[in-house]
Amino acid sequence: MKPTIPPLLIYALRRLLQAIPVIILIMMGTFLLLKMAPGDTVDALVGDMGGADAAFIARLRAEYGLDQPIWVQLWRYMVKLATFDLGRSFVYEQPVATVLMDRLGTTLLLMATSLSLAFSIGITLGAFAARRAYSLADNLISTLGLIFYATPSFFLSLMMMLLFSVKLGWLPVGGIKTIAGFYTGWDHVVDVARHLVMPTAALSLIYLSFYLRLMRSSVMQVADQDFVRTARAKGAGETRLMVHHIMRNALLPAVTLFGLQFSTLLGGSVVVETIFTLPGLGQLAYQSVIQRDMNTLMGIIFLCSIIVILVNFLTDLLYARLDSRIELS
Amino acid sequence: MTVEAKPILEVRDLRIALPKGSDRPFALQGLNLNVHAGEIVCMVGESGSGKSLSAGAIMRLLPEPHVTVAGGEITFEGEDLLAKSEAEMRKLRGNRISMIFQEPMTALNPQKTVGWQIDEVLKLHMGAKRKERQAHAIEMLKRVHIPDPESAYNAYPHQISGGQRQRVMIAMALALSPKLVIADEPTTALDVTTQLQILKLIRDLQKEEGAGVLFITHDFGVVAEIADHVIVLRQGEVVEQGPAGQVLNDPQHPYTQALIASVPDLLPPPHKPVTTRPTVLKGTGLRKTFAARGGLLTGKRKAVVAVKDLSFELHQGETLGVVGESGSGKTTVSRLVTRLLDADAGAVEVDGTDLLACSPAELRGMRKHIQMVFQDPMASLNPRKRVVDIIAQGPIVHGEDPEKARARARELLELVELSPAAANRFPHEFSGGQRQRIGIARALAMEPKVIVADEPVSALDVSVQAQVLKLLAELRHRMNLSLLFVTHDLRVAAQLCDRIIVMQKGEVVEAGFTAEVFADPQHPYTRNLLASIPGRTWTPPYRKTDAA
Amino acid sequence: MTVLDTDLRPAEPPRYVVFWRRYRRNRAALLGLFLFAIVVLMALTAGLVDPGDPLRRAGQPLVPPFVDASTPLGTDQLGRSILSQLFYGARISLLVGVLATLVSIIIGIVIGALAGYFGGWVDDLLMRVTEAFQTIPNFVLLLTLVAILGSKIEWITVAIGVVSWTAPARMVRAEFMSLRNREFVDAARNLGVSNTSLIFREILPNALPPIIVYASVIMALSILLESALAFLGLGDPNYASWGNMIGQGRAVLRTAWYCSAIPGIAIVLTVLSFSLLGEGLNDAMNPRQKQ
Amino acid sequence: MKKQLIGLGVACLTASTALTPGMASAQEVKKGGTAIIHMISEQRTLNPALRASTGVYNISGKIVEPLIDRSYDGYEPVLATDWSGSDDGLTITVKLRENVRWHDGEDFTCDDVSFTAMEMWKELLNYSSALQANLESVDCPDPHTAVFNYSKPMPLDLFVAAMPDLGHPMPKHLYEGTDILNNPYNTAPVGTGPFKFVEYERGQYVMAEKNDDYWREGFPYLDRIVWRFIKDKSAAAAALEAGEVHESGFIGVSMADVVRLSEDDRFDVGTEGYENNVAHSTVEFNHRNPILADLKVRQAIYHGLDIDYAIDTIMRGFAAPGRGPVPKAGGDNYTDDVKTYDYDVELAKKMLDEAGYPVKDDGFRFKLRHRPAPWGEYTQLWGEYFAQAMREINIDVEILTNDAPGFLNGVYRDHDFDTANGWHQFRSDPAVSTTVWLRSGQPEGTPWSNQFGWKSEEMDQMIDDAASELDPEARAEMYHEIQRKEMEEIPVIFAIEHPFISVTSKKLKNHHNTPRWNSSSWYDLWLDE
Repeated sequence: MKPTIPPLLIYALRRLLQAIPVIILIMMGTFLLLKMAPGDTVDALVGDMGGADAAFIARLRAEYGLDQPIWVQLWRYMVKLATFDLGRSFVYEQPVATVLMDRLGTTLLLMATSLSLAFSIGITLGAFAARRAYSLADNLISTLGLIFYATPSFFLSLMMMLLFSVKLGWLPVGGIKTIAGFYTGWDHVVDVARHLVMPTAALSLIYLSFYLRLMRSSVMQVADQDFVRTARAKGAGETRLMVHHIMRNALLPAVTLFGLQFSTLLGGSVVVETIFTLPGLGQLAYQSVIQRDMNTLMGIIFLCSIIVILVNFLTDLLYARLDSRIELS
Repeated sequence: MTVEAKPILEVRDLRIALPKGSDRPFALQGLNLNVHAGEIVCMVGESGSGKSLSAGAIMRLLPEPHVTVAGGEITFEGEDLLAKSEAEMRKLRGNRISMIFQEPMTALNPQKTVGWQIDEVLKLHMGAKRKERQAHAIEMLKRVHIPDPESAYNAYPHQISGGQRQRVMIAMALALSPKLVIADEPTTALDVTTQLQILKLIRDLQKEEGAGVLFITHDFGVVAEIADHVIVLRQGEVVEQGPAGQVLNDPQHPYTQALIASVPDLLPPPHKPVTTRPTVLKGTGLRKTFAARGGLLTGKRKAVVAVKDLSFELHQGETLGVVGESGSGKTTVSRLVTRLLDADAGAVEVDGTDLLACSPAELRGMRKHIQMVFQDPMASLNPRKRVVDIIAQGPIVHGEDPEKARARARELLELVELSPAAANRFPHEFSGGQRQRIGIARALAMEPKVIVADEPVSALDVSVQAQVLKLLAELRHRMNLSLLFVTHDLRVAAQLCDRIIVMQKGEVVEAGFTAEVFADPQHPYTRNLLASIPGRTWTPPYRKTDAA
Repeated sequence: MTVLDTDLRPAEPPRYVVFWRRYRRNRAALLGLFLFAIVVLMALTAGLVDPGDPLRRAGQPLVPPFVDASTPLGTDQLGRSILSQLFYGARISLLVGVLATLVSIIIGIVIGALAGYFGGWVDDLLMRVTEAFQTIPNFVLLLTLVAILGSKIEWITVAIGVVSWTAPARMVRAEFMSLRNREFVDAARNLGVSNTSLIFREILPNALPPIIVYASVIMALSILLESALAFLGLGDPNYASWGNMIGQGRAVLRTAWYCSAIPGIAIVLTVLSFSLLGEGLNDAMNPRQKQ
Repeated sequence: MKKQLIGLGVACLTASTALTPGMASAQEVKKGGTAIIHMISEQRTLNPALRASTGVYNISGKIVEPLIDRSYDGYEPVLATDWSGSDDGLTITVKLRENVRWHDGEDFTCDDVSFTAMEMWKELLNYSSALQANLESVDCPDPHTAVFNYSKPMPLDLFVAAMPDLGHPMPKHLYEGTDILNNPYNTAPVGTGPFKFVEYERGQYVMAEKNDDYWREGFPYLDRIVWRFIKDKSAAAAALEAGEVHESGFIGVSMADVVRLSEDDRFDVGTEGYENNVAHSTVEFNHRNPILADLKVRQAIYHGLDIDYAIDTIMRGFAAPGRGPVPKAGGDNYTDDVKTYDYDVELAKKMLDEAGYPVKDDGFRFKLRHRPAPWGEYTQLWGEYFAQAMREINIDVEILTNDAPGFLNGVYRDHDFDTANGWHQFRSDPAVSTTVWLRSGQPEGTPWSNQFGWKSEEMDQMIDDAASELDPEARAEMYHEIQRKEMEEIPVIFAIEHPFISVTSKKLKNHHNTPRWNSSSWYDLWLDE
């Protein structure tokens, strides 16, 4: 007999195999798409420098390999990618992997805090509103949710910055840490946290409203189901119903959404990172588009695909853990 | 009736108000009933009669504030339930009054183990230690005859069968020896053989415990099987009540009489010489295996054999019944024969042409010869289309002039006894029986050689069922139709079919003339099936109405 | 005696009446409808409010609201009337919202319908493509598309549609997968109806209600996306749009708050109206969810 | 207020008369502290010998010093102490400062100058590579003398004028034998300046600290300088107000905030310190379009532009109308004796009628596809103003917006435009980067050069002659002629000349005291905190 492989591993391998064509599709698509854009990174560079002469421009283009036919460039890129070599960033003149790793921490921190805040608060408020459906509290929460949803994040960011930084002076305007503050240990943590308050709020509110609304309808739907009636007929009180019977079932759609939202969040962080000068991947992506920094943008998208696929894998596992109907082996 | 002891439950003049804009102001108008210890009271009625809401009122679990008790009294062991606070009610529920629901799949929390859910009742009301409670729960599982109670204790609801789930519900309901058990259609979703076992179980346990049972059902067969006392409800009003024997065999109210008369009896028609007529539909060596899609972690699951080597012949003007329980493959047969599913092997000849060998274009042409009537009158009509278009669609697809097709559709509506004025309505404006008539009209519009009817009456109330069956019988006679009739209901099969095929797990276990099979079943499975028909010993007294 | 099964119930009022009755039960949805009507009205009457070019110089730059009668809501940095830009901006916002939504829904329906109806390898292939689109952060893709196509309003609209189709595609696919096995589809197939007709005539109309409800979400998101683009300076300057107004107005946010606050509020209210509208539609089209 | 500012702006343009604001002579100098400077964008490199850009100098100017810098009193020796040219213009001899050490302790010598000049200035540095095209070699007769040998005459004036921007020596010992473009020191520069490079966090900041071994005794005053990258102008203004940033240069906040902060007594707001960095707002024509090839049409368009209004609304008064390719900051090379075009809508319409473009049924004469440069708020508003103004004289304008590469490609390579607007930055001398706007024969795809399809052999000749003229006075007169000719023919409208604007916290002292202050070394800057 074959040695038994843990089912989790088989599952992970199977998912990996499914993910590879998607990633290849994404990478080739993005490459060709970017090549359709007018101008290249040398144009952007020359624009940044305030001009250059023709020979200089031609030499740079050859240096970056941009004088080759597109198919040659694509082939070279994909071959390198196959060995996980993301190439060098034209703009940062560093290996793309280094550039990305510099930014990844900030972005992950921002996304993790935003998503977990949005998730936990949204779910709590949504469940609360659902249990008091159509009451004053519900209306208040639902209205708040709608306003969070309808307010553009950049508008919110500017308003918060005006209030909390300029008028009240409570929070720093931007950045990830106090530069030349040289904080260490706990002070550093507090410092970073203070810098993240506003960006996190600006980024999470719209997602908070998503979870709030989803959870509200999900709880109301589950509360109508037969097994809740059964529990009631057993003499269970409202708290018990909520904790043991409704929440776990109502959480399932929210968990699914969690996985799907990860990449949207990265897009949403472009604007917020730009306003708050956070050195994250969102801003980097935007800059890379504008500067036609092919390798960096491709690297971001590659990294993002991997993160998204990983997050989806983890949410699936979480889902399977939460939903006993899905068998683990 | 004599009053020997004080009843456990007394309901006096109970009235339940429906929200504004409903079709009637009260769901229940003046319900009176008593349940004594050791007695099973059956509340019978068709859908919309208010029987489930009365159970909700007793448990104080009505969907307030939309539906409320408008008046009356509910007294349980001398206490006024309507006056109790929610906290007091919570102490009663599951403890002294308990309830068994209809759908055992949805009535159990899918995310908790069976043991946890039984334990919840004990935790809420018993106050014993965990070990004790677990022992008690396992003991209860044993009492409801669940094989291997220890492992069932740790199983999730989806891991056990439907019948076992209902046993778990019963174990849960009886765990604390309640004085009153309310059972709301507890066997409706179950196969006939399982149904009989569950009914027996309820009866036995109730005898042991001496509890009073309020049993809600729509099925007179079940009533005959289990009831001591019967209450007949119609549109929220009690039309008749009395001891079971009296109501079943000598109903006084015309409604009761009509209902009872609608119950098909188990006397098959005398067999006609159908086998000598020409064959219109012939199935040979049909086989279908479902390769189930991959599970989350496992990749592939075991393939399920739905139909294994099935052969049959249907003659001109004959009705051939395909009978079996769920999972027997009978529905797959109806889909294979119409090629809505592609068979893995075999042939289906309609008038000598093999349907399964047709090209897509030929198939579309062939389709008009073999039409189908579906099970679910709700799902089988496109909700976004007008009735006339639904009926005329087939002929139009096959090249008929649209105007002519619509005119013909109106005629067909009359043929199925619906007013042609209904032609421009949408399906949701019709009752279930009417929709099934529309479905029949749609099939007839194609003037098919064969009609395949897949459980056409199983979703209907018994009185409506009788009327639709009558219509089918008449049409068959008038138009010389050949019917392949798929059903799980042996009573219905007995009434309509000339010959039957009995299926079990994809295989034919017995085939023959209906009367012969019923009179002398050869296969043990057939015997078991026939023996499980609820109320099989009871023959409805008279057939005053005009059911076939 | 029992009621004869063949007696018809009294005829129901026409569908739109039933629809309206259900819709108006939700007061918030009525508010949404009211707001939406105002936006539509603004779009329609823009030509009446200001028959000229909303981008022309209408007065001194940076006049505050309620000061000059000829520019009731004030002027921006280039002396353009905020009121007329607001009215003409309603046109652009609605146009972007509606057309981008149409684009995304149409792509979503085609892909979702094919994947859901046929299943198998078609489904696998289309779902891989959908996943690929879903994996790329949509705003980054949008920025890339705008970089390629330029900031013409037509292209912005198409680009927004192109980055928003995955959710409707998945929804349509799920609806199709559940509907394709419904008996009425089998019934129609059994009548000899072709695949194309089955997809578009039988299944699609039944799959539409949740999509229509979701369209209100896409519409709201489209307007937010357009304004975010304009905020980054990638809007189309040939048209007055609310996003452009905010994008330019934020430079003078501290001294002339009204330049960005007025269009900002317009965006909030419009997005709010779409989402309330969506809830009302949901209540009216899926009545079983209520109660 | 506004009028005052205009006065201030214009006054400062005449460099020598400007007083140094924030003069600290009365105050005791405080040593130490960290100055935090706002940067709106991030450059790819910090090596000023590879990239000629104010964005690079703004940071690297504190770390790497040029041979010669500019002060309000003229050219000031930095790493060079003296310079002279031969009569034939073929050699220029530069004396180098002694006892100067690189931050890593090595001595600064002529070898460094020679290496940098030949390997970077001539080969890799934008603009410089054209300027130094005729540089044959740099000889080192002794470690502190550098002799530049040219194959064609190089005017000493031009050489000196170019040196502050294009004359930064880099340490040979760190670059020799390496791939210069990918040398890690390009983003971690080693120089001789008052501050030493510490770290560069991409997207966040660059930090430099005091060089204790600086050759100017007792300098610098500051302990540290941090450059913070803040892309969003509103956020930058907020950071200034919150005290998180001390200075924002190159119009790093929106014009509305410039005006607002100028009324805030915590800040000095002004145009001082940019006299060497003046820019023109341009309107560029595509002469391949026959309508625009017609001089009358171009003149009519010029008459249709209300330059004063644009200065008032867009630049809030911090600018002056342009008078041809050389700005006032051009010194002797500048003249205002040129033809001008007043704002006159009726005249403009009349000229267009005469040119044969009457108003058609749709209310317009013709349509122009206009590309505004995406260099932020200012150029975009200019583009929209242009469209607004053109519609007044019945010319329909469609604005095509793209990001930077799209714009540069669309205008300078594909020539897919009718009109465009953007910036031209003046770099001390017209020969460095200005005459390429007028000289024909520029290779296709070179941004900020004559890609307009305009060719005048007369102009080409004038430009070539001026470039090799050695006599300063004759040279100046030749540039005056070029300006006059340009204003006659208007191949490009140099519509507005504007300096940049800084917002500076009053805590900073000795700021903006040189004509290219943001690019200078800040050895005497101090912080009153």
